[in-house]
Amino acid sequence: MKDLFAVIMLSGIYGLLSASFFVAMDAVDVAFTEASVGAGISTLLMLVAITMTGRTEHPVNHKPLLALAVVIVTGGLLIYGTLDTPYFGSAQAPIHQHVAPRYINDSMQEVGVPNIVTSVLASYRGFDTFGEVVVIFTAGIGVLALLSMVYRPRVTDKDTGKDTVDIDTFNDSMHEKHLILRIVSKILLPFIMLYALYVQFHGDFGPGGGFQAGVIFAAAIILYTMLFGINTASRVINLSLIQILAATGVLIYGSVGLVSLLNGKNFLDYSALSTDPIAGQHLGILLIELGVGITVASVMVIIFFNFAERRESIHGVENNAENCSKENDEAQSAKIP
Amino acid sequence: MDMLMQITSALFLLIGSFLCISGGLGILRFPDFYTRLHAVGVTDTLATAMILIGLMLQNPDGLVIVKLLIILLMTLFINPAASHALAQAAMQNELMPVLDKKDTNGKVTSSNP
Amino acid sequence: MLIAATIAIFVVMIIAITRGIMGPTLYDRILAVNMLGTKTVLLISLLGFVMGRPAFLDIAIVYALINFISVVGVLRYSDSSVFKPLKQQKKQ
Amino acid sequence: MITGLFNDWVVIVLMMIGFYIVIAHGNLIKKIVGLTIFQTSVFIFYISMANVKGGSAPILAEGIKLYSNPLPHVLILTAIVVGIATTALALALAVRIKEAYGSIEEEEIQKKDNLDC
Repeated sequence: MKDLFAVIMLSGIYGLLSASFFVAMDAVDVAFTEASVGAGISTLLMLVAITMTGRTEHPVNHKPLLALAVVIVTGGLLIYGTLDTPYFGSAQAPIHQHVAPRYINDSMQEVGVPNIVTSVLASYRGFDTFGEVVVIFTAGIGVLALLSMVYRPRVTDKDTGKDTVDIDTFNDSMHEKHLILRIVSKILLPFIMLYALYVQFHGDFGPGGGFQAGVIFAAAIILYTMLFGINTASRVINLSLIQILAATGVLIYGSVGLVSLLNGKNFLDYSALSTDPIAGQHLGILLIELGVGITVASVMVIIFFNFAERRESIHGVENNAENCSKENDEAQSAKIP
Repeated sequence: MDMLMQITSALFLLIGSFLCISGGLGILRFPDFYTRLHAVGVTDTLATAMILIGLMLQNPDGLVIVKLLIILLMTLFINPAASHALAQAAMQNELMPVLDKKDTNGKVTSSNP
Repeated sequence: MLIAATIAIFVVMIIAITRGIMGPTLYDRILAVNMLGTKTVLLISLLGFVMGRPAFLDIAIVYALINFISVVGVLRYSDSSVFKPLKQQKKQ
Repeated sequence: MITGLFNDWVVIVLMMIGFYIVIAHGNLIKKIVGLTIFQTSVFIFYISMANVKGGSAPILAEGIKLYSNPLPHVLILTAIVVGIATTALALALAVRIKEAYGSIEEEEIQKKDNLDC
């Protein structure tokens, strides 16, 4: 398919389907994450990206035979490799013998949290999760470094009071068209945020936790940004504050680990946080989930804002230049009209 | 009483499934975008409501019913709004409906969304 | 009855995917995605009941929300000026 | 007997589709879509591995004896969020490449690079 828009819509469908597959496979937490990430945010980011990079794919010149051969050989080898793997759903598979029974049987006594996924995520494998959070933070910094050059002058614009003009022009162009959407979103926004908080703090007992809550919270802010425009949104949300918040989340996580280290236990061993080990575990899990949530939400907001800012600057300032380059790209089709 | 609940719930689920399938037939068979949107937009909301009410009757437990109600309310808000916005966007980008050939006043119908 | 409803929704989902792949215009695809999203909400709540743990309705709520957000986003960015010249070319 | 392995085969088919898109297409955005398909196939592999027949979701409740394995769920949960962050990074790179080279087709980029040298 040469139309990248259709490709992205189909990949959105793919995300929805894989999330329902995860529900059918009992992986509710994973389905939760995939629901908020795969179906919503990734589709949106790809869409914003193709509005900047152009919509059509050029035809491939070289023959795909070599690639096809490589793929078929690799696939054949992998299928040969699966012949020794355990059958689907068998309880005797090696994966269920090693550490999993301990997590399932002992986590209620040791951690005191009914959701085993949360207890493994936050307590048993807390150090892994710390690494993941740092990776997300680094990705946010990377996007910031790649795309953030244009919006600095904009900030000074805002200080001199030019932004009201921007908002007015934006209203004329886009907002009047979607009046009903705007009002419905206005009604829904507080509930989305409230629900994100519920997911954040209910993660011990049901599906949910910091990762999911962060993404949902960011989705609410993204909805606001899409409907009311970047300029309006950057008045409400202070971007530099969000950048600080992203770092704060990682710092909360790390300092919880340091506190337990200073109290004479291992890094991220929460039983050092309180006299009662179970209460300490609860406190520790709550704190690090908070850190994860803050980091994920602010990194997602940073990523989206930078994409959207970059897009606005391309389409607003260099609209003519962009059209010219597009015409050069599609020289054959542009010459006809 | 329990039996009655079960039967009512089954009835609601049946109606919901029927509406779903009719919407599916509509999206597959209808000739152009606007008629497809009509088929989906109308049946989707009602089918969701029916199935969710059927589920509510299945399990008369406090929290579950509240959650189902939240989903129901959200669908009632979201679905019509999304359909409306979709139709409006299609209209503004000059996607013309397929009209009958006997119909001569095509211009009037297309300029009045 | 629950299982019958699940199967019905499954069939409708397959139909929606067909429309998403065929869809001549971009709006048909958006419509297919929207419909698939609604059906996924229903499917997940039904699956929760079939598996006997209806506490998992949280996921369905998230779906309803995210589905709305993605439709809004798609509409917002499909209005973009980049897409318009292409569409006019197609018409000609 | 063989049917017990169908989940692995579905995963491999998906994986190979993603792999093919990555190596056979020149458009960078399409390559990123291929990478996401590859990624999701790995997620599906892990999650289907964690499933136990007759088991239930790993949230402790009364009256349920058999749970699915929670460990792969944890790994995949974090991997999904990390995956979206890295995808965003890749998209940002694609946008910058488009700005620098005026194209996101692999061949045109290489042509321009060769001209510069």
